[in-house]
Amino acid sequence: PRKEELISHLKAGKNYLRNQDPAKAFEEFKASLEIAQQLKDPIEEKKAARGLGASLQRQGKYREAIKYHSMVLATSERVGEDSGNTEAYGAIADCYTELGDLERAGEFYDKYIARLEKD
Amino acid sequence: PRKEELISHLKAGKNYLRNQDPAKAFEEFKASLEIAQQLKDPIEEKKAARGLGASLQRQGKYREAIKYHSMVLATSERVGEDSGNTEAYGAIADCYTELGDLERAGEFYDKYIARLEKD
Amino acid sequence: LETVPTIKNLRAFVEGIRVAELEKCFSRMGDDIPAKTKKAVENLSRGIMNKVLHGPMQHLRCDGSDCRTLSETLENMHAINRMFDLET
Amino acid sequence: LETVPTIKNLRAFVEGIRVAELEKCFSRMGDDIPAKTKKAVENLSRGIMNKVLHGPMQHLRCDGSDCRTLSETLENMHAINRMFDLET
Repeated sequence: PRKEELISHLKAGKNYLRNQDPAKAFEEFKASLEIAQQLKDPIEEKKAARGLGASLQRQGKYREAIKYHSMVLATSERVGEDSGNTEAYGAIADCYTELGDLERAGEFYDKYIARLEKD
Repeated sequence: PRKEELISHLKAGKNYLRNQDPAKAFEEFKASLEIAQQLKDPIEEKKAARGLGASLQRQGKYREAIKYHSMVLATSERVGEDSGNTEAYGAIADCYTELGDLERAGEFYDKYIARLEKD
Repeated sequence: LETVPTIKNLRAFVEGIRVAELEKCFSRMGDDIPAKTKKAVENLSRGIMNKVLHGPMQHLRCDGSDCRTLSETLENMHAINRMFDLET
Repeated sequence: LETVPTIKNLRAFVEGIRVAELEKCFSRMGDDIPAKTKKAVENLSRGIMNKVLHGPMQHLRCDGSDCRTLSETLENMHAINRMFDLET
């Protein structure tokens, strides 16, 4: 039941993103992140964090977006399961590019590129 | 029942292609082409013709392969339904490239490229 | 015309990726995949491949009227050969 | 470093194609797509995209030791910008 609630927030968030409403998407992903943390469900936690990052990017809030994308990496590290890391490296690099920090962007793109051939 | 036979020949042909046995694949596609023609089923006829073309290409028989890939185009023309044409244009062009006829290959690649953005 | 073999090689390269990923996908989906699903997934893989290839393929051809220069087309060819490691 | 924005733009371009084709695919598959199927199809779309991008992306970076020359990297960048129409 809690898990279902979590899933439905994630779905709603994705829909808002698709319909160009990143502010509402942010709220949905925020709610799903809280539930995922309570349930100690790292996979869903990463999905929520990725959604939060994407929502902030769409609003031009690149610094905050980096925080959430980095949370994906930290969660992967913690649980020893790296799904979502390729996308997170790419997204963080995109944010640094937008902020004009091409040096940092390049470092994250290198990590992203190194993972492209894996599954 | 005849249709099921047809489908199972197509499947077997694909498997032989995957397992690098184009000669056996050719026999299977040949059998499916005959049934498709008897059943007057243009969609399956095109799949069989495409398989025959691919089997011949793998054996280096590019001239014969062109005949079967062209059959896909002719069938499309006849029934007014153009599924498989993009792939057929590309495959014919590949064959002409192998035969060293780059002029002709270019013409078919142009038709192929013109269709890439469509569905 | 020098670019024609590159078109063939690029097509073959991307088709190889497409087929490999498609088989991986079907094996993950288990047995008894509905025909409709199978067809939709095949179309997806072709759709991505064709739309990604469209730009590069166009820029490897140079015969029409509103066309880029020959030297630019050759530069595109060299870059593609390098980037996709297509040297024959 | 000049090539960094091109990496971002190329990523965004291909991601746009991927998402559009994925939605088309799901809508063709109808309602009630099993979760396993959905995941396999998402992985397929990412797999194709990542493997196709790998070569070009590598050839847009030039910092390591065994690396292509700067001028070659810039040529790659110009070709990609042209071919995918990425000018910002």
